[in-house]
Amino acid sequence: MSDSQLYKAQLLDHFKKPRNKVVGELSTMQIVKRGSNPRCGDDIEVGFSLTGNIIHSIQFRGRGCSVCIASASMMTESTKGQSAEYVKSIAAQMQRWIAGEDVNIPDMLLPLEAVRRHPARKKCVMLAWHALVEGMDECNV
Amino acid sequence: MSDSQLYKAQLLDHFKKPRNKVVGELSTMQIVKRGSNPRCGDDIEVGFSLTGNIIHSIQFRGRGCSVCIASASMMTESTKGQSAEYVKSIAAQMQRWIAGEDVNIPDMLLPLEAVRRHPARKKCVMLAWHALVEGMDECNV
Amino acid sequence: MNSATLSKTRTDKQSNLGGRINPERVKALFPIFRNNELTRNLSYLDNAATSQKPEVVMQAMDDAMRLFHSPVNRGFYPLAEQTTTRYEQARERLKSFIGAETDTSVIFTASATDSINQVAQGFLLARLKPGQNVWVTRMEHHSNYLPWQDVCEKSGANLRIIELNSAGELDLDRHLDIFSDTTAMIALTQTSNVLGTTNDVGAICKQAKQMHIPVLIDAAQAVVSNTINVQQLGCDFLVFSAHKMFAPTGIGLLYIAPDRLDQVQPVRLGGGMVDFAADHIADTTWSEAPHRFEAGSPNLVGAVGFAAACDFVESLGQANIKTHIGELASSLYQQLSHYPNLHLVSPAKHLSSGIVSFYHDVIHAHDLAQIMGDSGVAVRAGHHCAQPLLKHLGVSSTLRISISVYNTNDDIRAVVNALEYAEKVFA
Amino acid sequence: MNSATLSKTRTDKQSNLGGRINPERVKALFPIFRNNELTRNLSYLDNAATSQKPEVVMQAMDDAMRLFHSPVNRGFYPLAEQTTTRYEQARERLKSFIGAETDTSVIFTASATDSINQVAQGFLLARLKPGQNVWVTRMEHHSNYLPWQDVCEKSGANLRIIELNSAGELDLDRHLDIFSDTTAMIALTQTSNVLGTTNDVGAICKQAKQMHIPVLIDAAQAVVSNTINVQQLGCDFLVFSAHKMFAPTGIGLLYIAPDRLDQVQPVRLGGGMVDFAADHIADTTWSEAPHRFEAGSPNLVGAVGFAAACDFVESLGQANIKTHIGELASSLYQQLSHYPNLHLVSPAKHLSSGIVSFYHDVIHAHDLAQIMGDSGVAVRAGHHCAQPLLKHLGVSSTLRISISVYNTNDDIRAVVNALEYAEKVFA
Ligand SMILES: Cc1ncc(COP(=O)(O)O)c(C=O)c1O
Ligand SMILES: Cc1ncc(COP(=O)(O)O)c(C=O)c1O
Repeated sequence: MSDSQLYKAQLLDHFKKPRNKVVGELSTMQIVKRGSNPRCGDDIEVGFSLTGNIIHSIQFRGRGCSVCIASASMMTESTKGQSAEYVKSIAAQMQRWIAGEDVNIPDMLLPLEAVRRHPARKKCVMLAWHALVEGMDECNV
Repeated sequence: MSDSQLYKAQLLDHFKKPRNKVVGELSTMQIVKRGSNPRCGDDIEVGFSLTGNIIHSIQFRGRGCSVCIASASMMTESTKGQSAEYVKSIAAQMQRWIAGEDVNIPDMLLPLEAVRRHPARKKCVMLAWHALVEGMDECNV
Repeated sequence: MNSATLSKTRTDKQSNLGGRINPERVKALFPIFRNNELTRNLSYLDNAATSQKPEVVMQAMDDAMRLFHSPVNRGFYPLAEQTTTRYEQARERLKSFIGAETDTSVIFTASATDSINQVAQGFLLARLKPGQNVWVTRMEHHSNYLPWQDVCEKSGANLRIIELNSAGELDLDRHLDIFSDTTAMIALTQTSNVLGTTNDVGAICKQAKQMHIPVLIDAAQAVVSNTINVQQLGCDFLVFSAHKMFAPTGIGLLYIAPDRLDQVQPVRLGGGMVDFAADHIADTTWSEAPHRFEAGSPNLVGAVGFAAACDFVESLGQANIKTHIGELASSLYQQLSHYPNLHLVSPAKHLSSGIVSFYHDVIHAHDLAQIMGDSGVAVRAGHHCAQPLLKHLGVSSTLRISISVYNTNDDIRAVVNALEYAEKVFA
Repeated sequence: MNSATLSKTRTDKQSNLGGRINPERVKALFPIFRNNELTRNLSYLDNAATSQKPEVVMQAMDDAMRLFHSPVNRGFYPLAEQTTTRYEQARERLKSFIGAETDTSVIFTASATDSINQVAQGFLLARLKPGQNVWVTRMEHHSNYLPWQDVCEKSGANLRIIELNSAGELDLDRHLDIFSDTTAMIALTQTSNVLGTTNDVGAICKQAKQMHIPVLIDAAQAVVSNTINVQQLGCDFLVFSAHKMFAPTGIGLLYIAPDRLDQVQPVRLGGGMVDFAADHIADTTWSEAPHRFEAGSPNLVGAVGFAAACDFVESLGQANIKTHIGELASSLYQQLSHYPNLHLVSPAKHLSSGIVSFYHDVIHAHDLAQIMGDSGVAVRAGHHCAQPLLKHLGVSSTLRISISVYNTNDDIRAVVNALEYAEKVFA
């Protein structure tokens, strides 16, 4: 039986102990955005609050496969405390990186590396990011 | 160059000198019926007159390929002076013969033999016969 | 056995000594299992999605292109005559495969999906009245659901759904108005692609016939392991795809009962389906059936491969196939029932379809499928294009194992091992 | 040259030394010409109906079934990922073949006929208003005529016909209202399958664009000998079939310009084209393009063969093909013009299409085709699914000779000899 490349320790760790994942409503957050992928049944909500231009808190909730949940978890970690501009640029980099392009992304996101070889899972990775960007676009930051 | 099996002397003779083919209207005939095959552009009219139960005269006109014209010509020769019952039974035999079945038909029609191997031409053979049978059906003989 | 010793001309019958399927010998007839890094040791258990192709089918397709390819129905030269004959022979083969009355009822389409759309749009739409009911079942594939939903909404008719009982079977008794004059059509699957449940389509046709209700049967999942006889069934329409029965992709079957042929309008217009193209459609004369339903140049290569697959399936015997896949499915079901986190959704009574579906409390179906895939076990995760059913089951996806003629006990073991491994990974 | 010495892996480029087509070498790439009693010495001149298949295309199809066949777009295991990649690579190949902006515009259908029907029903029908005009040309194939006639009659719109001038070309000047706001759509062929006339579709698209009139181009006959670039053309829709360009039967292309994608409703509903199947179609979310236009299991084998045919055509070069078939057509035309009973209907200016059509005063086209067929010359007789054109020409059938890459001067000689023989038979 071959090793399941996709399921590296860090990815599984984020799936089993997701950071900034809540069970109830995201009611304390300023902006909440839903992302769903009906093909997979992945369905999550991302919420965040801004102080000026800075994402000072971010959470998510919902259900999804390990890739979806781990990616959302890593996203919250890599964006908390960052400026909206920076976060948007990272989201754009992620999109290109996951599509196979040779661009830089924060080390914290590298455990998703193996997903780049699995086209069917790319949407799972990007779901949380898309919701976040939509949320930021909506409030014009 | 191989011999064109289909184009036997007798068939060509009936095509080049069709029997009972007229140019104008079939106005002297009691019953006139049209048969056309839009796929080929074959378009003929068969007309006949009855005395009691007997086809005492029969003619056709129109245009078509050699198989269509020769078959119509042979048909008129093989049905003139015959009873409606006999003609109907021959038409039914022809239908089966041309479809490849092993049934008897009048010698006069045998030059159409080669057509049995050419499915695309079977409609050409039967066009005149179908018109004739329709005509007979219509006047209940 | 050494697959290299197999010659191409070996008949399939030989692989079916004594009726029982010998999966190793059958597998040797499928080149994919000996050619490819990815497939040599693969447990291919995604057969409800698409089946692999035996040498005889590939050979038939290749012959069609290598020996007698030319236009169908259109030429006067010997090659074209032969091509037309081969195409019509393929139709004859399908006719006998489904026990149809006449070959005018046997229509080649692009797929089961295409066939169903043609019936919904070409038959039902014109006759459907506001307020009438069209019945489908809770277990339909989207292909046998969306087209009916669409024509219902266009007509102001109601799409009604035959629900399932707790045994995963149709709960016909719950809906007293199915066989009533409010029903314009019933469309149902013979075998569910998710549950594996096989419906008693014959009984439904019989009841429907008494009320003159037309019935369409989606035999996409049933055709490999059930001998189909449309006359015995008494159905009005029956459809399946070739690619799920060892035949080429891109071709499907639509059977239209003789007395319905004139009630179906051609949906696709074009070459080969019109005798006389007039200035108005009303004066246009369609060609006779089946040609008026086959607009465009016929798919010769697909039809010839399709016919070869009929030979292949019959050489193994649908009853033997059913026994074989049913035994493996039962064995798998039994083993899976020991895992507490695992919920089987396939009814135990219906395992002869070879389909076993389940979900896992902890591991998302996609993760499970991925881990299994990396372990050389090809299975399907998702909603299987049956969202109305998944909604009813209350899950967003299931894992489906679907078994075919070339699957062995080793494949079943591989599933269980992969599952154990996944549970370890996600522990 | 001895065809037996040709190895399968030989590249096509090699058969195209110096740009000019060497038909004998090209012919050697087509197995049908060396395998069969009926074809070994056949002059196959029915290429406008369907073309023969080169080894590379058959090989690609065979590989698809032998090496990487599994479901497209649906699996999480490595084989399924590879299958999906191959299918999408085929789409990419078609995208570059037609110069499309994006692969979302490249849709696999069952045929050119299917593609046109999808545009007529999925795009035009919903927007067409009573009294509007839909323009086609006098030279359309039924596949690009009947679907428009149908939606016009359903909508109370008018099907208008661009007539031909005495040179067998479109008489655009006769119809002053084509490029006006009364026009809802223009659908025209790039090359006529009867006349061989090639229309200046680029100029028509340009004029139409100024009035925002959508244009569909039927490139079924043009694609082999013309490089297609949809962006340069500026067309809204473009269609062709694979089987006329050396590719498999049963698959075709539909190009939809990016800005039209959202204006086209899916016509065929089923699996793989819906993200969320709701209780009502209005709430149902279609998948993104191109998937929402490809309901049902994708035709993997067909798509892969189609892509291989693009390679093949480009390896020869459309410009080289045009030169080759044009030269043979000119030579034939010239020789035929000496027969007093023979009336050429193909315009001399348009012979680079490789199509030469005529009729004979004495010998019915079917008889001529039959005699030629028996003499080893495969040509087509009939109305060529172009009855509106034939009516205009005032004949019920013509004989058509259509030339391809593997035809030689010998084939042209064979036509002339067969014609002389036929004249003798019918003298
Ligand atoms: C100009 C033209 N358009 C459309 C078609 C239809 O192609 P198909 O029959 O492959 O759908 C053809 C050929 O039959 C054609 O010649
Ligand atoms: C039950 C059922 N019906 C219909 C279909 C549709 O078949 P296709 O996608 O080949 O058109 C499928 C498979 O996808 C199926 O499982």
